[in-house]
Amino acid sequence: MKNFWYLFAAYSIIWTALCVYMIRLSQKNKELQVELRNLRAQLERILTK
Amino acid sequence: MQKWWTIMLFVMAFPCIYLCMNRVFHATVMCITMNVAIMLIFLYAPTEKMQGIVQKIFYFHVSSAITMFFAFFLVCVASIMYLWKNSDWWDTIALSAAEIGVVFCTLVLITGPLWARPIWGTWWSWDPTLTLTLVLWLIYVAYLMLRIETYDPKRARFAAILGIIGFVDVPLIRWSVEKWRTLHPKPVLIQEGGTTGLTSAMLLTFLVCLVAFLLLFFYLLRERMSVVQSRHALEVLRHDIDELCVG
Amino acid sequence: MCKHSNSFIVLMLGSNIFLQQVLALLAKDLKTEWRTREIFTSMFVFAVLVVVVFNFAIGADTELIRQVASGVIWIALSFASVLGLQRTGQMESEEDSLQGVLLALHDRSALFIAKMLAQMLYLLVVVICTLPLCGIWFRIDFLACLGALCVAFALGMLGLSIVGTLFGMIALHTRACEVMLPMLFLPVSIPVTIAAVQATAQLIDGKRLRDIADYLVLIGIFDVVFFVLALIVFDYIVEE
Amino acid sequence: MSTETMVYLKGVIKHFGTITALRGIDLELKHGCCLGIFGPNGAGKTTLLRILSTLARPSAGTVRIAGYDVVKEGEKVRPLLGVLSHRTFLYGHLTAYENLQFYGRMFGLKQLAERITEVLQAVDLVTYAHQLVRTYSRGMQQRLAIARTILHYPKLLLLDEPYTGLDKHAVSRLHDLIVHLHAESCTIIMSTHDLHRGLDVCDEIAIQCRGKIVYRGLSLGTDVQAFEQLYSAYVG
Repeated sequence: MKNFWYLFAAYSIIWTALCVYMIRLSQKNKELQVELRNLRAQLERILTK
Repeated sequence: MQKWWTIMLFVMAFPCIYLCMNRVFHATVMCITMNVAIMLIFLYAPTEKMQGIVQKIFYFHVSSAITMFFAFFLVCVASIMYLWKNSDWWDTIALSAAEIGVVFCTLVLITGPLWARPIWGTWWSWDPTLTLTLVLWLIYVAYLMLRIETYDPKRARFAAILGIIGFVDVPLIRWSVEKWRTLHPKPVLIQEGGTTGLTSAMLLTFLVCLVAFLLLFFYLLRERMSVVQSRHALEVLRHDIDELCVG
Repeated sequence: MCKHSNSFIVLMLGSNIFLQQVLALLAKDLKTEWRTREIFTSMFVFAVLVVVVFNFAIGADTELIRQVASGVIWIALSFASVLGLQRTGQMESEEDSLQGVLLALHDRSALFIAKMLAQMLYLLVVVICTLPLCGIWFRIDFLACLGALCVAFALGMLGLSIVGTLFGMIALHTRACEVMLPMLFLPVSIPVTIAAVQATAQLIDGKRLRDIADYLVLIGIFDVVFFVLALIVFDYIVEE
Repeated sequence: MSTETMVYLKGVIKHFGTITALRGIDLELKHGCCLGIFGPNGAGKTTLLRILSTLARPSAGTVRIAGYDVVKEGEKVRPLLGVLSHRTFLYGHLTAYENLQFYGRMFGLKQLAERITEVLQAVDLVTYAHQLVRTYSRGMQQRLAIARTILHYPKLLLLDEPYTGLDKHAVSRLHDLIVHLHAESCTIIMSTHDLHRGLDVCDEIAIQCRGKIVYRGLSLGTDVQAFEQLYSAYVG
């Protein structure tokens, strides 16, 4: 069990990196979807006017 | 060399999975396989006699390396199709695959030395695969630098060309690095083994882990592509609205 | 893809229009260069600077310098060619004359070949001027293995100029041209640099041409692969 | 080869990323006719001329010049074109003679020396033939660019804002040159946002606004006021 810390470091790095990347991606995605919905609504309003 | 091709062919099976799954189903399957992989690695797989527990980094390290290679291969194919068919869909695949490829490449470059330190005693040895990964990292960071700005077809075309050239360069880099490395003394203990000398249990864990990583890759690809597409749609919408206000 | 096949046929036949245009482009580039000699001086001075700085960095130990000499020469060469590419890029885009050339071109790969040959000539002149200096500073007798050295340098420079011209054209159209060119050019040209450095190092140690045959094969394959790839891809670079 | 219609455009659309520069241009031009395209800045005049001169590819639609499709048979179309753009396409470190010699060799002209002197006389630059173009004034460079445009006997002249940066003398000289070329049945397409100049040279006029041709008709001769009302009617 002497090199346990290297193992722990490797796996923790992989996990944190992947999770951060995934969270950032899904956040950006949600944000864009919301903005997209607002703009579409705005477009409808202009067209119906 | 055939080892690579067998893995590549096995990995080819995944695009069809990507097409038939919807997003939520894909996410759940990915989570399940990932958990199974982790349980297998830490509970089922026997610890290697020579290297001890630290050998378990091998599973994540090599499977992310294979996913990285698959990502860059996908970038090359998507770039060729984009130049030929000139359709935006292929271009978004190339961009998303490149970005995820670079993420995995960074992971490989971090876990590689972490694994090498206890076994070889040095953080970095100019081993052919490690050097090749480093050079690929440089090339594809340049690819992303080229794509920083907003959507511009000319830049996309240049990046596509770099995507193709970068991948065509891989065998040449590998060959030259291999020749060059023979001049350096071999690492002291054990050469960083590929999948040779793996017991059947380890091989099973490795395969499950590889499947989990590929599913993860395609999930990320799907996410990243929807980000690119919605950003593109946003711009078109914003432009139409300006158009209407002005018109 | 049929468009590119005709450029190969034209290439093979070397029909006079294609050859004529390549020569006209080359004559224009060399005349401009001869008049101002800007590109050559900047490349030559830069190469000499790199060699001198490496000398100071490595110190006076003659044995160590002999081993490092070929590496230093090739580093100086690739960075000098990066500088040269940027300068030619700027000259080309001053009055948008690239558009004028595109209008007159029968087949666009002629422009690539002309630019590549021009870059090759600049590198050749830089090498001819810096090699004697390196011979003196590194106390290496280049004359002993001159024949083999010419082969190695010719192949290596060809590889550098093919990839360099291709990325020079790409960087020309992007905004951050100064940053993009080295970032694109240096990683991709790593096989050439490694093989060329090893080949020159062994030549300096007195090996024969046969001993470094496989390095030359590697560079040769690199040149052929990237020449063909560049011809196919070049239309997409210049196309609006 | 001198087909009836020299230039034929159908549904030409051009996108730059998300911005649409041209929204479906339909144009037909007889052989030997001189068309003046007028329109505000940003109407897509330059984009249209770049597509016609094979420097840019249309995102959609067909473009045919002298019977050749511009996208597929670009090589055949280019020797027929004489393109004059905002930039002069000339090399500062070469003399006027060397610049024209380079372009002449590129087009594979026979009796190059005579043709160069002939063209330089047409733009009144013979005395400066052996001076570096860098030392030329803006007007002289523009005149040399015009010389370059007509060097290889083009069938179709594409002039993008030819009058910009020209002094009084150069404008009248350019004017005579266009009339002379027009007489030699050379088709000319000229785009400008300057309503006064160019009106008297053109046989037909077109008004382009925001990527579409809004008006196409015969020239009103030198009657500038009528044209101004027409222009403001369409462009607003």
